[in-house]
Amino acid sequence: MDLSDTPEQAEYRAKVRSWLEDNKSQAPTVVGDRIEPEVVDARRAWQRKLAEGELVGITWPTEYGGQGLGPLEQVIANQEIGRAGVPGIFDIIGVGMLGPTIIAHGSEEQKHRYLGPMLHGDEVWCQLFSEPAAGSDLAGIQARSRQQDDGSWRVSGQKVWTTNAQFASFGLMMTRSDPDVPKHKGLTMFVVPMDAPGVTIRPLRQISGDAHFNEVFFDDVALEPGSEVGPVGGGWGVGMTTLMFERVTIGLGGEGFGWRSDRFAAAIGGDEEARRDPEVRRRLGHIASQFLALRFTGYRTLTALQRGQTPGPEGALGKITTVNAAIEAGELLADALGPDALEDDEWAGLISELPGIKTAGGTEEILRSMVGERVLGLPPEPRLDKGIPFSELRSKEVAAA
Amino acid sequence: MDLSDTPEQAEYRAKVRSWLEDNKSQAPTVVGDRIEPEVVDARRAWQRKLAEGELVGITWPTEYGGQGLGPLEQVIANQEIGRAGVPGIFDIIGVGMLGPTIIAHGSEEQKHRYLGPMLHGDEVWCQLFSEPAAGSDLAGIQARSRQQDDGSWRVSGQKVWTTNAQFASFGLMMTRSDPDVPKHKGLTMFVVPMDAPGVTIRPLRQISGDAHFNEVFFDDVALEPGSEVGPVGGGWGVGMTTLMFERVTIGLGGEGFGWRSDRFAAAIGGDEEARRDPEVRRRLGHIASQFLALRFTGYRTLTALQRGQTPGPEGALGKITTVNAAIEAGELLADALGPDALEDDEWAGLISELPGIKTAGGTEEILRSMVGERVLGLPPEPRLDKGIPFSELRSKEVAAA
Amino acid sequence: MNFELSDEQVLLREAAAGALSRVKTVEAARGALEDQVEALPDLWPLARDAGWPGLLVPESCGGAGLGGLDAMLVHVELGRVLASVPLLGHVIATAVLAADADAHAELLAQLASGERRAALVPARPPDDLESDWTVEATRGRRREPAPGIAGDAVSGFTPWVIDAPGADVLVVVGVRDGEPGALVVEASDAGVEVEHVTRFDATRSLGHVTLDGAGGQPVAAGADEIARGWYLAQGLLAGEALGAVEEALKRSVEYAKERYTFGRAIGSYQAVKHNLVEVLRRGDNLRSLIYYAGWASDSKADELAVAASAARVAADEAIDFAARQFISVHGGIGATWEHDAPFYFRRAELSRRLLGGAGDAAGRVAAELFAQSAAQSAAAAPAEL
Amino acid sequence: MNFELSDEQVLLREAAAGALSRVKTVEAARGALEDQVEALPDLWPLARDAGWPGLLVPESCGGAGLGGLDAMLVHVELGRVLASVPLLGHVIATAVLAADADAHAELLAQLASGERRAALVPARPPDDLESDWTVEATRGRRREPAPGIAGDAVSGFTPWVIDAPGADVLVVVGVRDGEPGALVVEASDAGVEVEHVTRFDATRSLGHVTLDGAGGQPVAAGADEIARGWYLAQGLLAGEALGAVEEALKRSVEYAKERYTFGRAIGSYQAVKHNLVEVLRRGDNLRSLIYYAGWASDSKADELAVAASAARVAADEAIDFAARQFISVHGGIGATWEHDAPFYFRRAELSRRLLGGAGDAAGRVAAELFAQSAAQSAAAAPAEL
Repeated sequence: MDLSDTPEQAEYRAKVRSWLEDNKSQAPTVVGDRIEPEVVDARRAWQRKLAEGELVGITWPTEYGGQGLGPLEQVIANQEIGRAGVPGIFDIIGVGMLGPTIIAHGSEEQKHRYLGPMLHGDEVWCQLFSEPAAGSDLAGIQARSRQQDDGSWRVSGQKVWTTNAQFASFGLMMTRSDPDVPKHKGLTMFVVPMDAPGVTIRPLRQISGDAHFNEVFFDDVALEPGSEVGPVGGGWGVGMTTLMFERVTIGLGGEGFGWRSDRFAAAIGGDEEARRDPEVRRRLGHIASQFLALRFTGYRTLTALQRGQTPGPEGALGKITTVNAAIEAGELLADALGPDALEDDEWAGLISELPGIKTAGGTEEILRSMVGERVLGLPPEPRLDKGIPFSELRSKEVAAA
Repeated sequence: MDLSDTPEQAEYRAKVRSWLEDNKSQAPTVVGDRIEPEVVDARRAWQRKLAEGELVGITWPTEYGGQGLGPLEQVIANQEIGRAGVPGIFDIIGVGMLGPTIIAHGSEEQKHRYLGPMLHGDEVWCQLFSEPAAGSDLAGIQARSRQQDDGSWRVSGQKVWTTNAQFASFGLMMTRSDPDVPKHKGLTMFVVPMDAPGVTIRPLRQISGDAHFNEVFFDDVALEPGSEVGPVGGGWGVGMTTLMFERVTIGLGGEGFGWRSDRFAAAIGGDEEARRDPEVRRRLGHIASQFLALRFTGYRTLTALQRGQTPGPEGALGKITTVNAAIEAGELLADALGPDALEDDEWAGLISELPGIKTAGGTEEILRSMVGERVLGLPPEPRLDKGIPFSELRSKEVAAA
Repeated sequence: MNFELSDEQVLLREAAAGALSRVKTVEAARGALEDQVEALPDLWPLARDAGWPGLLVPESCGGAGLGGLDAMLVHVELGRVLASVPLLGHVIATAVLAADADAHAELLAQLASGERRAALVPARPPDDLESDWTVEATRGRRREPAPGIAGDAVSGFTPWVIDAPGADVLVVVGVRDGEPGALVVEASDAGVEVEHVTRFDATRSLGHVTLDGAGGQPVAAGADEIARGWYLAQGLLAGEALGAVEEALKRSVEYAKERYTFGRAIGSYQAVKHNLVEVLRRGDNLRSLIYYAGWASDSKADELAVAASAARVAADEAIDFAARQFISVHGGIGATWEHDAPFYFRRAELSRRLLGGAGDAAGRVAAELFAQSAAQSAAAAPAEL
Repeated sequence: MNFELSDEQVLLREAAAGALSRVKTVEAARGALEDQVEALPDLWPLARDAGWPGLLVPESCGGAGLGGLDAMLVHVELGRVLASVPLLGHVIATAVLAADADAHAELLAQLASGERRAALVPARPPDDLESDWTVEATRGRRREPAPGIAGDAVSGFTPWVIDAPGADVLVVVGVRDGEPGALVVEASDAGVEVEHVTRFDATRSLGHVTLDGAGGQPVAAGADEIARGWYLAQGLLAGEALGAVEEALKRSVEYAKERYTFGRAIGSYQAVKHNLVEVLRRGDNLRSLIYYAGWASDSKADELAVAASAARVAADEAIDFAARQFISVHGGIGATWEHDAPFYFRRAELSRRLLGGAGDAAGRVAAELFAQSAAQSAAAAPAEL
């Protein structure tokens, strides 16, 4: 076991560090996670700068403007960006997940039209998968697409939990193009211009009062022919690619959501009574152990990635650990510091947003079932929706409600 | 709200107390929960004495030797027996559950043959329901009964978790008389003499090393005609009656299994460091709150019983609380007192037997599903065994294993 | 032996539920968080109409002369709908004042009618490890001595006082010559400052109270009568929590029956079902402990400390779990302001940190057990000189 | 950057698993609990054949000169089958002795070959709140000063010492003039008494060690080198736990696929499935932390305290949960001696209470974090005289 760089890695790190040293004065300062428009503009400009420095699309193929490097170089870049105290790329969803999906499934025309501006932050992207009635059960989406006689499409429906929708030029949208086949089979993926007539974006306020997500409404939005990504009826497979890249992006993203035990320790240690309370100490130690486990599980994942393995479903365990440890941390901080912590600039988000994050990206229950079946090989639940046309399933549900 | 006795109850209490005062010198002393044969003999003799004092079968109809009184009189008697520091009846399973089942479903002949000796402790009874492959899913039992041409029966199979089998004269046994109908329909209940040829009893050692349960094997045991309790094929309904009386018996049984917070407090308070540790205090307070909740839920249940209501499925919540609070208590004691507590005469049982008790009488998961469906009205799991002949289900399982 | 509500108590509960059903309290909570403070309706007139301000005021002073359990039952209904009525602090203030009813008959009559509003500025009673009456710090775990009473004046600082903002009079618990004492001060007195600190849960009114030689009328009350204010507060907070838990459960169950995923109602999945049963279990235990606390408050004063503290422990654990389930059963939407669940979550998380919270209450239950166990050992020991 | 086992480590692990597969260790545990103490096989010859006694002994003294991670990997395999080999105490004793290898070269050679057997009599290193080296009381939470060393003699009492019974030499950690010290004493010395207290888990050998002026050879080792014995013990206990967790999971999963109830394999129910995934999750986190502890032990000594303590926290929580699931997945039969699960349960519950357990280890993680945080504040503060 060796956490130090190989000579090649050390060289890459030095190169990145030196570029950042030379350019970091141009980086915007980031305070908290509020996303005002002027902050977004500055972040996008900085992404453009990073792209010039070859620090965006590090794992993308060179033919699409990437660096053609491996996951470890991505991690080294992330570490150096963190060390320099500057923000990273703004459009993580585009560069980390949607771009790679288009590289894997898009037409040549789509690749040449979209990938460059995405990489440079000129066009921000958003992911239009989840719906109010299709979260955990993603294949249950209802947003409809219908092909017109001229080959163009019309889409209608509602998406939800859409990060960056309000800043996005394009969205990658999963739709149901054929409701009369079983639910995984009638899906088609599209590129949707977010400024198209009929697209309405509405912010969704979370428990904390911030609005990191949006609802997006599509009212008979016209899409030109060739907007499909991947085959018509093949949207499920395209979406799975996106989710696989999501796991990789998270796997490379470091510890949790930037919550670090040393920050908790500093906050609690400042209160002498709390610092000396055996229960507080044990709870903090327990929480810190989990964040440490995440860090070193991350190194193991990275080792596997480096050896060319794709991250497996057990990666979901990391999300469960992260969210639950962070919830425990919020509880401890509020218990140790009192009501004041609930509205604290530093901790309010941790305390108030976790209950929502717990259900984002698949509820914990869905993740546990998935890991139980795919990693432990336990038998699945009886499925009542297998092989039944989607339209029939829907009418059953409507009747029940 | 009023926890004091009505004048009638006070009078009954005085009568019981006075009888106990006069007779308690004849009671055996009980140490721990070991059940050696000589202890059993003494306990049975004392049950006979209690029966003379009208303290056995308090809620049984008078025509079968009972007192024809209500649940509250039973509780008063239990309280006074506890207060006098003497043991209660030995054959709780017989008097509390199996006798009432025979009263409800047995033939007149059975009632007159069995109830008297049961009440007086002359004949101890055991309950032969669970099987190695049919615990939570009781209707899955496989022990077979076959009627002979002369009307007699032959039974074969294996039962498990049988308390008191080694002291019992008779058992109430659930069997499968017809495997070719759906699983709840082909069951028949029998009275089985435990000394019949072909009955073998083997003690089952638990984690603690004690053997409170037995396995019982039946090898082509002959039963005379008329041994059936209730109709042939009606065994499921008879068994449900037994389980309903089990809930009543537990409901009247007081707090948990005799685990009391004041005992935990005394044990922990004896260690000055443990007593002053904020975490120990909080854990103890949390545990004690749960035992207190059980006590006062018990008073609410009793009030309902007294008003003629039957205990509902929510009674299962009490079992969940009891077992989990007791497990927490064992954990706390071992943490506060160290390795010594694991083998302590007072606490070893609490620590070592709970994991088994957690699965006894229906696993916690089964109880939660039952309460969720019957109390909250949540929809059931999809059932894959509905309406399918038992023999067909079995061959599916055998194929899978 | 009868351990259920009386017919009168059932009526009291139903009347409370009925009165509150006419106010959109959760919508008000949402509006208030969106900085439209005026969105919070003034529910005091509703409380006055219902006679709640006088619940614990003796009949001789124009009150209803009811018991602790009755007050808890009203708070169950208030908690169910997150009603923002400043009743809790008022009720516990009248409970302490009632110990010296003759001397404060006129004030009690005004408080009973709701013409004036009071709040108790409480302190934590001593336990087996700490001999002092204390109050918490604004932030962190530190405890400070309760305000000091000298003559007819009191000085000190008590933060996070429930319902202090807007109260006309404050019943201040403090220490006089090492003994607990209480003093009624006018909130408008020059020596009294109440900093309104309501936040996070807009429906919970809180104030930091600073007393600088504020003059007042002494309340002749013994240590137990003063401590009763603290324990009643625990019981009323537990009552509020029960209402919120039951509402969260009801709505979670409704949704779990309607919402389908993978072709089945989500309530048919064990993961959802078992968690909702856990909410039920915690709520059920809480209800029993509230009955215990109410019964102790009215009939068994020496068990009030353990009963009310146990109820508080169960309350905080139940409301936290229920609020989180309320959110997670509803999936992502349950974590947005579109939905009511976040307001129950805010209620849960703030209330759990008031007046010591479940941690202090659990420690108190243990303290009472240790004290009993020590007393028994002492009683069992041979008498010696 | 590479954070996986080396090929040599994989071989070491496989060899250990292979050697142990030839012994019926769990059956021996069952036999031993039935009071047939002779049922416990003597596994020391097996350990000698495998070269484990010399794992941490320098090559110059005839050992394998391997690292902490290697020792942990062997303990994972020992824990997997509940092997009753007195290796843990021996390995940590050699680790402390190795700090002064030249002076103890002959003894180390004997220990490396397994010709003689050692045990460490450890003490808890100081933390940010306690400045003393301490040992636990026989019962309860009290901590006592570590044994006192004066000249070449040591006196004191250290209970619950792992693998002390039958050891030929004891490496005793004590305090000399306020500084930590270590002394090697012969177990047969008149001033040494080892009370064999193995019980509950028959596969775990424990002794209460009383030292009454026992004479010995000093070990010239610094505070960090002595503390390393304590932290390695935490890491090895964590390793044992990981093996037990993985075995419990494997067998629980097998059974959950085979056993049917209500017409479905029980592993298809969420309640069972999600709990087994929880065992997997805890085991997986534990494995990462053991790698961290091993890596720190071998390459990053200043993180050993936090790494080994974190591993211990994760270990105790994982093995407790895994053992209980092992029982409950198997229904009633899992709680009887017919089944192996109870022996894993006994292993879990006893081991969790040794050497401070998860509670002390978690406190230690916090202590290290607080100390770091204080150091950073101090570093950030302007230098002043």
